[in-house]
Amino acid sequence: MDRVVYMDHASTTPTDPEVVAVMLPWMSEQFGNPSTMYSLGLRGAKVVQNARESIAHTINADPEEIYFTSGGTEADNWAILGVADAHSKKGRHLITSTIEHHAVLESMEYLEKRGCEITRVPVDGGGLIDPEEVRRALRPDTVLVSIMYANNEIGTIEPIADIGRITREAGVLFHVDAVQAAGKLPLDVEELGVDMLSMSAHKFYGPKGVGLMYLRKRTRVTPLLHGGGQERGRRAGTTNVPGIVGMAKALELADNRMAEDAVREAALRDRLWEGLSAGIEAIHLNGDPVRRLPGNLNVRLDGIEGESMVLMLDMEGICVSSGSACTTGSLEPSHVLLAIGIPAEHAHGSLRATLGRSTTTEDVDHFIKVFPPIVDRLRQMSPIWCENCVCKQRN
Amino acid sequence: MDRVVYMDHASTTPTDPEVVAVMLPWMSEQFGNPSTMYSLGLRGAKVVQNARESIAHTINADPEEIYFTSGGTEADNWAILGVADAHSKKGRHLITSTIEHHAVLESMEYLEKRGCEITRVPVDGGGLIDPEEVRRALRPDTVLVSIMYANNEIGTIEPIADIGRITREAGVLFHVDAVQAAGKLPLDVEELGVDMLSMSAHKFYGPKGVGLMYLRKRTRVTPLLHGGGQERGRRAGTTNVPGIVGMAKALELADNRMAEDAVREAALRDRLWEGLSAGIEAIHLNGDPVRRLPGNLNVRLDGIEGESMVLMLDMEGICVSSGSACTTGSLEPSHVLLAIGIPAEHAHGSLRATLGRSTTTEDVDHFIKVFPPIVDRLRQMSPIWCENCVCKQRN
Amino acid sequence: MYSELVMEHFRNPRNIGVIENADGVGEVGNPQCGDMMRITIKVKDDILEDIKFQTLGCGAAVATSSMVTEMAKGKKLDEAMDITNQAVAEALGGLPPAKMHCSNLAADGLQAAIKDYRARHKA
Amino acid sequence: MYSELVMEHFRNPRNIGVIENADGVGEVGNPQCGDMMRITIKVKDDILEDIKFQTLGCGAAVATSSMVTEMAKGKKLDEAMDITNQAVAEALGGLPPAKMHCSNLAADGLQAAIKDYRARHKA
Ligand SMILES: Cc1ncc(COP(=O)(O)O)c(C=O)c1O
Ligand SMILES: Cc1ncc(COP(=O)(O)O)c(C=O)c1O
Repeated sequence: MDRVVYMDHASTTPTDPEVVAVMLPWMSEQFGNPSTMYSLGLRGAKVVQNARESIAHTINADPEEIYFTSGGTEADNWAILGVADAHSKKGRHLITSTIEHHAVLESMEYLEKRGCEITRVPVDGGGLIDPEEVRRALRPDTVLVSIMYANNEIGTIEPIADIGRITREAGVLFHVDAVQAAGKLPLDVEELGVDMLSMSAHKFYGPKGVGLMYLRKRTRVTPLLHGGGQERGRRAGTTNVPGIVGMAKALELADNRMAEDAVREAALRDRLWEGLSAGIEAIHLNGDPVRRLPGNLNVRLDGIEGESMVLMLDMEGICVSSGSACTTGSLEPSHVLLAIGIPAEHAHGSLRATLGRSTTTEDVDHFIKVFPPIVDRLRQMSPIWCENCVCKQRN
Repeated sequence: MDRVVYMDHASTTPTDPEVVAVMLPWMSEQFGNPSTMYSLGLRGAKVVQNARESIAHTINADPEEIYFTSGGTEADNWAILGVADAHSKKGRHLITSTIEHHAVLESMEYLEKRGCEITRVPVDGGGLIDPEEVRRALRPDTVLVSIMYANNEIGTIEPIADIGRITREAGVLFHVDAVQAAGKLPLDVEELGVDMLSMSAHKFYGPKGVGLMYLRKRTRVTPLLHGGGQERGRRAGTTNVPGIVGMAKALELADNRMAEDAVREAALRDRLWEGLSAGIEAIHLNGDPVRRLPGNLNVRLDGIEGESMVLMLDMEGICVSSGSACTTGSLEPSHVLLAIGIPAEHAHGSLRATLGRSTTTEDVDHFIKVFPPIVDRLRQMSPIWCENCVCKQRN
Repeated sequence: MYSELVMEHFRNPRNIGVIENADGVGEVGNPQCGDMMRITIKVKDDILEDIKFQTLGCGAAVATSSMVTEMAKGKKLDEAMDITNQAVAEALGGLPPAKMHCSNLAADGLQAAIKDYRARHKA
Repeated sequence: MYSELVMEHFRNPRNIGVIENADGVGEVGNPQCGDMMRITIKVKDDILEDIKFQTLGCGAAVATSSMVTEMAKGKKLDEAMDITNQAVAEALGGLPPAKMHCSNLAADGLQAAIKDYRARHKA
């Protein structure tokens, strides 16, 4: 089986060859450290500044509001731990949702164990947050609201601008995990009313190991990485010039083709869903049918377990995920699926296909063709799925 | 001036083309996320595991004791903040030296502001730490000793194995910042008796934005980056496969040619020092004349300031540094030079040349040729240097 | 992540199905945990003449189920009772650490089936 | 990091040196801070006829010294007194933020020299 049908773009994406091409000169030739005073280093400083300006322009921010990090996880951790530390005199209450990425949820838990109070606002059956829930959760001692722009599992797009209006009115800092949204949805930090925003380059065809935090001017936040004075003293560590150059290029490319990609991916995603739901019984859509990322499909299948589907699809060259990629190895059902009200046994039977730039109609049709027999096979060997037995009614 | 004579290898190094070559396949083609279950991702997991084994073998550790990070700064921060947090019940006293890198010193200061007590053991005039000073600084509530293997400014190599015996005897955890030593000095975590050790790939001809922490089995340390379960739950963030593959290759290459490089670089460094001290008056060596990294030369020149030398040498195509790279922009004199007893005015007049693989005899001779006239010129315009005036005696 | 042998058993599981009028039935795990297995056995002269399984679960769950049926088939009941989850994992060349516990229930399922048989045939 | 104009002044500083028998001398900064400057002036009819500098310091320190001598030469003392460090930095097309304060003393040096001249010639 040589054909590879990659449908796990929410997990990571291939680095665009055009992105690799702009990175290469900064690796072995123009390798100077931007924190130095000689031309070789200053050229690195210049290209990093250009990257900063290009990214800032894309999200309607000032270049000095862009801070480069090692990825989305670092940016999320920094925003949450940094604000909690810098504003601990004001209060120790933070607000988030039940469907955030682990990078946010685990940072919140870390704080909770150290005496902070965390309110996790619930979501509806499609994964949508009601901005009024955020308003109700606000307290005089609230120092941060952290809500994701788009969910990594079910693709639900949250009403960030509405929440931004509420936090701004209340004078509370607002962090947005835009790791899944970046490169897919328009990001305008003014329109969204956010104070902090995280991105990770490898999610939009950029390199792994680099990301950024947008940090609104005059926002107080304690550094997460202490050391050299890089990033205006707020994020230490030798500047990853090739990574930053690659990320800026990747965001530029994504921004240019955003609308086009969205239409194409949504059409393919809908074709996939129609094909699968026509060919398979007892298959259900997870998440909001409309307010979701264009390439995201998340389904559950009665009577089977996710990993076995993933393994069998892999034998057909199809790459999909049975939940959040980083929780593989854990046997916990996805917290996102539980949060939208899906029972554990169905959460275990869920599958996420996330389409991307490389996805073709042939890919989708291949999936539609090979998946039903796999489902049949797994259901045949399932003790909770049998054509005639009582247990079927249970499901 | 087209010739470039790069003599700032302590700041960063070019990524070896062989290293770039092994990274490339993992960027756009084999780009799968190692935390997934399909073959594309599992191939990434496998190559990361191979990298882990190769690195572990080089430093005489177990593969499960290697944790990948975004660089030396993250590893240093993690070791210090993570141990302080995990062992706060035992005590809140930490020991370090006065000449550590900012990544260590600033982490210590962060803790100090939050109620920890920090002892900074002094160094001698060459930058050497006396292990007995560490022993004397130990207290029942000491939770960590963090000492660098080799200094980034003056290249002094510290008696790590001796300190390791002392910390082990006392049952205190020992962290070593080996960022400057990795790839240049043999590292055997057993012989050195260390519990934690930091490296940064770009210092040994590997890529920027990736590093590692060696963490001895059963060492309790709170994560610095919370989130997905990567690195066995201890360091979250999507695995930087190309970076890790590149780092492992770079360490392997460095390890293979270590002895050879050391002899060559030391000879060139000595030639440089002899040439400069023969051609320039009032030039002095900073740091230990013997126990120092092979490629490191650090000198001070009466009556002139460092940056102006750096800028003038850059006009001749020579890249050197006037102090620790990451403190450029700061006007503070180097804390390392102050710690070895050099007065501020002479610290400002110091210059670091760090030789590396690319350095040739011609490079060294070019330096020896162009530097004296620069020194003359700067001294001529210096208000504290004049052939006949009284101020000369002051210096 | 999985060894070749585990994947081989996952791809071509042995002894899938349900024995009609089985002499014993064992059920372990539950769908909430994502892993569940039903083992049916046919016993003749204190020997496991036939054994079949149905499994809902991950690769490890399927492979261990398949492996335990292979290991047990033809064995005396007492011998079969001695098969441990650990032994099944070893026969498969090991399992990933995360899968050692939750998805390694096959021997428990077999033991449950034998106990069921013994309970039914105690008289 | 530095603008082209700053680098041009650094590479080719104007009016380097010491005026013998100067009418006024100004010294600012100190070697401990890594930045020090000495300005000597020659005054005729209340006009800065000549001005020279010596500077120990970074690129910004040298360039601002050079620039201030250019700006002041030929000016009336009162006019020269009005030259600010800010104005020098602007004339150079700006300085990096970190250098705005410590390495931007040239106007102070000039003022010190003029004050020295006035003190000496008060009588
Ligand atoms: C919504 C969201 N936030 C944060 C992250 C963390 O990003 P990274 O793994 O690149 O650090 C991810 C992806 O893993 C994500 O999908
Ligand atoms: C001794 C030492 N420790 C730590 C670091 C930090 O490493 P990095 O900048 O790669 O994070 C450096 C280099 O900058 C260093 O020289």
